[in-house]
Amino acid sequence: MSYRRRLLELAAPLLALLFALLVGGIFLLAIGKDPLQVYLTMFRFNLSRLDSIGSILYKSTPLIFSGLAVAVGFRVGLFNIGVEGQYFIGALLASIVGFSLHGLPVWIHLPLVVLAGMLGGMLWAWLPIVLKLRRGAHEVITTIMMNHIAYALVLFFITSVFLDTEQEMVKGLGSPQVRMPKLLETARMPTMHGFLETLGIELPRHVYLNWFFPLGILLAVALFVMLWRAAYGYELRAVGGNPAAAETAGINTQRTMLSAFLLSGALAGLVGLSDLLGYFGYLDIDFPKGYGFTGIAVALLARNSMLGVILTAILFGFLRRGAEGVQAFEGVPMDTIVILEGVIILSIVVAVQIVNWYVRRQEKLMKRRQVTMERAGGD
Amino acid sequence: MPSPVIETIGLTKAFPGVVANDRIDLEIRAGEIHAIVGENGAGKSTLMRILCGLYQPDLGEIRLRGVPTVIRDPRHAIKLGIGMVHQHFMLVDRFTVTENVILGAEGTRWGRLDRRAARRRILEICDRYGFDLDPDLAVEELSVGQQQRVEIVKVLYRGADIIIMDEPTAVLVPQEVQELFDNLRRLAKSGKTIIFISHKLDEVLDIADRITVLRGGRKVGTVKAQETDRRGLAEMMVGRPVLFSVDKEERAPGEPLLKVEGLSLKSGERYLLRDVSLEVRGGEIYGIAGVEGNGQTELVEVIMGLRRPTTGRILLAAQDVTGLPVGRVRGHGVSFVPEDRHRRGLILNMTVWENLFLGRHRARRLTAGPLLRRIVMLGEADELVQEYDIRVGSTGQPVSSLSGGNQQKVILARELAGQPRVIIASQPTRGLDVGAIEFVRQRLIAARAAGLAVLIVSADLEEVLALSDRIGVMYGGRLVKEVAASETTAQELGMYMLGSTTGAKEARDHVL
Amino acid sequence: MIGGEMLASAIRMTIPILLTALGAIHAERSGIVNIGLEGMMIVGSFWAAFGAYHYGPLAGLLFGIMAGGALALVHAAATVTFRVDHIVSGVALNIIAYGTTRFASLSIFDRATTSPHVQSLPAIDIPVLDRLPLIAPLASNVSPVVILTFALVFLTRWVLSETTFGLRLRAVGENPQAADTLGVNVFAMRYAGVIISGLFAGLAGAYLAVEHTGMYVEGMTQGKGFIALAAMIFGNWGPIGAMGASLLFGLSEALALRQVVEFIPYEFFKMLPYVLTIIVVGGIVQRSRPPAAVGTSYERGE
Amino acid sequence: GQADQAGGGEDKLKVGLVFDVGGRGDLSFNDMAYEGLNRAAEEFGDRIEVKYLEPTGGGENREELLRMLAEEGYDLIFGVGFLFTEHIQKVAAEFPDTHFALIDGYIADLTEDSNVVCLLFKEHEGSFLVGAAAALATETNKIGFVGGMQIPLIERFEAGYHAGAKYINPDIEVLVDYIGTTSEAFKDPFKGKELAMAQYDAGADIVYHASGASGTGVFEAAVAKDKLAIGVDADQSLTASEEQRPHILTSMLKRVDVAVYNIIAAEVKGEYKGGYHIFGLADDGVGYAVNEYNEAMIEPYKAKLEELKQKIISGEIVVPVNNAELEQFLQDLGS
Ligand SMILES: Nc1ncnc2c1ncn2[C@@H]1O[C@H](COP(=O)(O)OP(=O)(O)OP(=O)(O)O)[C@@H](O)[C@H]1O
Ligand SMILES: Nc1ncnc2c1ncn2[C@@H]1O[C@H](COP(=O)(O)OP(=O)(O)OP(=O)(O)O)[C@@H](O)[C@H]1O
Ligand SMILES: [Mg+2]
Ligand SMILES: [Mg+2]
Repeated sequence: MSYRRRLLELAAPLLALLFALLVGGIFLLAIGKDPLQVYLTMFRFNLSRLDSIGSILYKSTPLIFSGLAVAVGFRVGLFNIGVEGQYFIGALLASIVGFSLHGLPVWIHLPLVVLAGMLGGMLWAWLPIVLKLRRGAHEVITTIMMNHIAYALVLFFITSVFLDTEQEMVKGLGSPQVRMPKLLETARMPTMHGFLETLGIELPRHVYLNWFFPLGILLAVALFVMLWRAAYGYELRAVGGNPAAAETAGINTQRTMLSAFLLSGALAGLVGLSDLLGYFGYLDIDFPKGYGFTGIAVALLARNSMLGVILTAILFGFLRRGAEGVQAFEGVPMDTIVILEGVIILSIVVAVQIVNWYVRRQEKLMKRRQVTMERAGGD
Repeated sequence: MPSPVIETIGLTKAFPGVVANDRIDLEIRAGEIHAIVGENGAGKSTLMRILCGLYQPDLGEIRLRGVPTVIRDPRHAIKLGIGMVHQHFMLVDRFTVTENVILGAEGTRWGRLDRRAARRRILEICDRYGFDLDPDLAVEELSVGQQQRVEIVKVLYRGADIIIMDEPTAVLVPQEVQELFDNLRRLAKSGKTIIFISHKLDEVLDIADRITVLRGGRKVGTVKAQETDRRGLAEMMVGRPVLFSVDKEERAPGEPLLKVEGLSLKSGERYLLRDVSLEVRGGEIYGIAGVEGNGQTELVEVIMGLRRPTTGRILLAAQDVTGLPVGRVRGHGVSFVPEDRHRRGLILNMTVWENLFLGRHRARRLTAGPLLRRIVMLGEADELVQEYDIRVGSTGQPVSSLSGGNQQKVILARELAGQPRVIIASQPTRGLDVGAIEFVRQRLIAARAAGLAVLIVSADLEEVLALSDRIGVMYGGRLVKEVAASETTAQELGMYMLGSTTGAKEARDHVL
Repeated sequence: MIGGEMLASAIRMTIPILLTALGAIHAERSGIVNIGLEGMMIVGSFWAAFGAYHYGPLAGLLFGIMAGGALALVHAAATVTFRVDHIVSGVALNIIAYGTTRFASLSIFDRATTSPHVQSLPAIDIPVLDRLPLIAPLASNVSPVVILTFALVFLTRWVLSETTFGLRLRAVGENPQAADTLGVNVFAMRYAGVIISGLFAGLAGAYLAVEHTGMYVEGMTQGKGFIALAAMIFGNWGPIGAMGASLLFGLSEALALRQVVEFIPYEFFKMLPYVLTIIVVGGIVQRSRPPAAVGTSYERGE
Repeated sequence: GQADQAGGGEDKLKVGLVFDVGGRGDLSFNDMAYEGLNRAAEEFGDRIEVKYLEPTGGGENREELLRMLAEEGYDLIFGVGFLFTEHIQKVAAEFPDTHFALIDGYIADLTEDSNVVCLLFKEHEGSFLVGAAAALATETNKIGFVGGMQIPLIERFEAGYHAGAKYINPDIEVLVDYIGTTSEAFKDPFKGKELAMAQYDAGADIVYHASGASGTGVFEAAVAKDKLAIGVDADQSLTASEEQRPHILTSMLKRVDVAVYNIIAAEVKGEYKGGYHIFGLADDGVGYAVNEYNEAMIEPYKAKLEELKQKIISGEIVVPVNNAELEQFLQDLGS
């Protein structure tokens, strides 16, 4: 039974994926596209080009961090919807440190910037968790509110406090960008081209795959080890599993929740940095939004497994790169992929639930049969 | 002879792993108060849930007033005149008494709830049966006893003439119990039939006309209350002539290892604990008896550091641990078996081996820096599984897959393996089967033999009597009596549990 | 400077928040958290524009309402029948709403972000009141939806507290098991609560598109679904309270817009509802109390 | 929509265009660019092949879309909007043989030999004329301006409008409001309407908007208050509803379509040049709209407006481009 159960549980995400592709197919049919053709193009475009592969990994990088942040929260029984706001504040702090600290060598400046990002994320996670522990305010509501405050606050800093007014214009024409000053070179995260070349891989220049990707993988592995091998991770899971029992066993649940949520916030603070330090080089009003929400999907799809997050993040990167491909080559609107993402989230949770029902029913039936048989034999 | 209102024939209901009701033939007569007794898990609640439509029987037939009937759901049961007062009240705290009563049976005028008419009817019912209830108060403002009255009114409002009550007295203080009994008698006199579940044999003998005993899902028999006594009933319940007694050797108690001085706990204006002092010595089992809800839970929670006392001190081997967090208290060599294993005892989604180290996982032996030494832990887990006879395929299974008894053994193994000096065990055998009960009791006796101080809390008087050297009785948050186990009887303890502080003999006279 | 015109503007700002908050009350009182309200507003605004474009403003409103209700039905199925985490379902629905709306806009109007202009319902001048000097701006040229919304506040209040439906709805949100044992159909009540919330949110979106702006524009809901949740919490899960909170939020928006207080940056006005909400749930105002069973899924025994 | 994106032969000139966030259907900026692309496609028929793309909602893949077009061998690639500035710069460096055109953005140090051309507009000149028109038409001596996002680009509209109005009547009062500080401000008709309502309530009887899709809200307000409004970018009388048309005095034209078309035409003829292409009144890159709907309304002021137009072209009037210059301009006017 348990072997079958495992199998079924593994099947759930796959079933959900299939279902989502089916729903996506309906939308494609609705606009007169051949779904098979579109999916085929997507695969070919994504897998036959080196720059596509690089781009997929680049796109998956922020999602790895946000998936990890959400998953760590879930593991300790807390739902961090606030990753979105946390990475905005993280990016804000990182950006400020990145353009303001002149004259530092890269090996000091870059780590400082990354730390600033993590600190920003923790800062924004701090209030919700404290309100949760002290006043019982539900973290879902407070973090959603914190997200909106973060958007507005970052906007305020970009447009009113740190607006870069040194940008050039010709005779007052054109338009400068609404952004903060550019980060110093010492604050930029190098791309992986050099390293990959030593391995004989000639990644096209325009792919921005940078060292945050391996950092994300490394963190996922580290978190995996922490969760399953370290005493702290054990406590974290215990608190997430049953806080009352953990408390009774002598684990300081408040401290565990606090530290785990701050850890989640710190991870969230890294979400925006691959774009900020590895690509844009400045924080502007169009800084990408939504990684935090996608992170929820990533974590759920990975069933909160730290290593699974890597795979599901790459899956989302795959979808997003593929969206560009099918838009360019098949004329399919980007939104099909957005719909697909939403449907995946919903169908995954429903699929898991259905599998659970099925398994429970099977087990019940089996045990009942067993009992009746025992009775028949016993009497 | 009055004809039966309810008759069950061969009623059977199986759950995964257990036949909760096994071919039960029951006969309830109109206007009687019929008690159902039996050990934990005997199948009482299941039987009642079938009668009120919550469960469907697998086999067997129910005859209602002579007519074979299928009771589809609680709504249907109500239509048939059967109402259930659940042990865990089914009330909407924020609603008023009236709203709670009319929910699901609302009357309207012009599309509007007719609260006025409902209120009038409720007052009528209260009047008729002498209930004291304000229909306009929110339920959350009522005492437990009043809430129970709301439940009864709910049933009467729907015109039920058969009222089923699952352990109605477990949550009541003795005065409330008396009030309830008065109410029940009045109801019976006016022709209502009452089916009543209880573990408390004195109560049953006091209130019931007839008593049916269940054991292991089967009916043992039905007797008239006048024609039996405690001993007889107990024998029917347990299936053995003598009450469960455990052999334990005489032992001179050692140093006091756990000492509680003047402990009080206040919640709002109410005292949950009031000036409790006791001491448990090494090699001694101290049993705490009492009706549930008289402060036992709070007492152990305060000792363990789960709650902070309002006043008083807790000493472990002469060291003051008052107000320390649980982890620190445990650090002084205290082990704890909580009363509710699912709520406080286990992390159900974690594995058996992980649960075997909960709280002791930071021991130096088990860690290497920040990491846990899995190999060592897995090895020790296997040993514990052997030693405690935990029936499990592999320690890597989630603990939720274990049966209740084996889950309890996991907790016990964990709490005893830490080499404690003091063990606090609440309801250590609740919900366990007989074999597991025996096993658990033996382990506790062994701990005593090894010189540990053991404090047990149990709602089960036989258990307290069989295990303890000394017994303290709690009532209303106070420790009202402390006696040596060899110098008392269940009857006497029962008197103290009901709040009587006078001598046992006097109390006995009072009841008999 | 806070004159009648200003208040009229505040009321226009209030309507979508208030309508959605009223919807949210139905869902939450039945025990289901609906964080997908934003998405329901989005589909409401788009399909209302679609309906109004083809069949006139009244049909537009109906289309919007139905679209919101349809999305809510998915939420109900997910949370009530499949017992999916309410938040997860809501988040997914917001994404789906955004995607499908853009998609539909592109397929139907051949542009992703706007619809063509659509007709509004004829505006109403409330007799007598529109002559009074101070109140005139509030009472003249008013969208019928505005009047409907305020009527709905009191209707909601009446339904919740005075009808069988309301009593049962609240009961399943407080103690579904108790309701179940008394023969109340928990699932039906919860479906009803969630679907009503969707209908209201759909109407709110429809108001934005058909009544206020005269077209659908992508992102026109601007997080009002979340603010509505905040208004509901702030209003302590009651319609009158929600109305007060929505008016407060509407007023703060109107103030921000008309730049009455120039030294306070615009972004800070945008934050105001969110900050207030945190203060409320953070317990600085302790009287707020959610339905006891909100956010939980109900499963019958056995 | 996508049907005209023919997959064609090798020898065709391939023209790609990446929209700004919001994309087609804003009835102003993006749609103008689309129109230019379409006109070229029609005119040059089978000699060119066009394709247009739209970035994700957040716009994070602008650069990738540009690059994809470049890789696919597109000869001329447009980035619509100043948000493409950085991205075109990067991609143009990677593909030196591909031509790029950036609308509204400025990249420093370009020459004729560069493979990027910046298409810039003197929106202030056009705005000056509609400001003058408003000043001539107002009965309350109060007019309004509703800007989209508060950035120098939009402030240029404001400065020109303000200057034009004051030039006609130094006593006129100009109310100014901005919708927001993000690109969302270009698609928020709700707030557009509210701001315009407030200005009408405050006594203005003509409101000029430079707020993209938010402008429909301004028109709605004009209808509700029975006042006048001035459109922007495209000739908005043409796309407005029946109800709104009588309320649109004119529109400030910013001929993005002309710019796009001209660059494509140059590319077809092999005359593409890098550097800066500045469109002002002189070359009809900006202007004010006259059409069958507003003809009667605008007729009385036409002569005056044409006179001003000549003065600007001749350099007699130098229209301010920002608030600092505006102040100077107003001072000079007073003396
Ligand atoms: N819903 C259920 N699913 C599975 N097993 C159940 C369920 N309800 C009861 N059981 C099992 O059926 C048996 C009888 O349970 P029941 O609740 O009827 O006992 P009881 O006599 O009321 O016990 P107690 O004295 O503890 O109340 C027990 O072994 C119990 O574990
Ligand atoms: N769904 C279930 N699955 C497994 N065991 C169950 C289930 N429901 C109840 N039980 C077990 O049945 C036993 C009786 O508990 P239940 O709550 O059914 O009856 P009760 O008499 O109302 O409760 P109590 O034990 O508090 O007197 C307990 O041991 C409980 O663990
Ligand atoms: Mg029981
Ligand atoms: Mg029971």
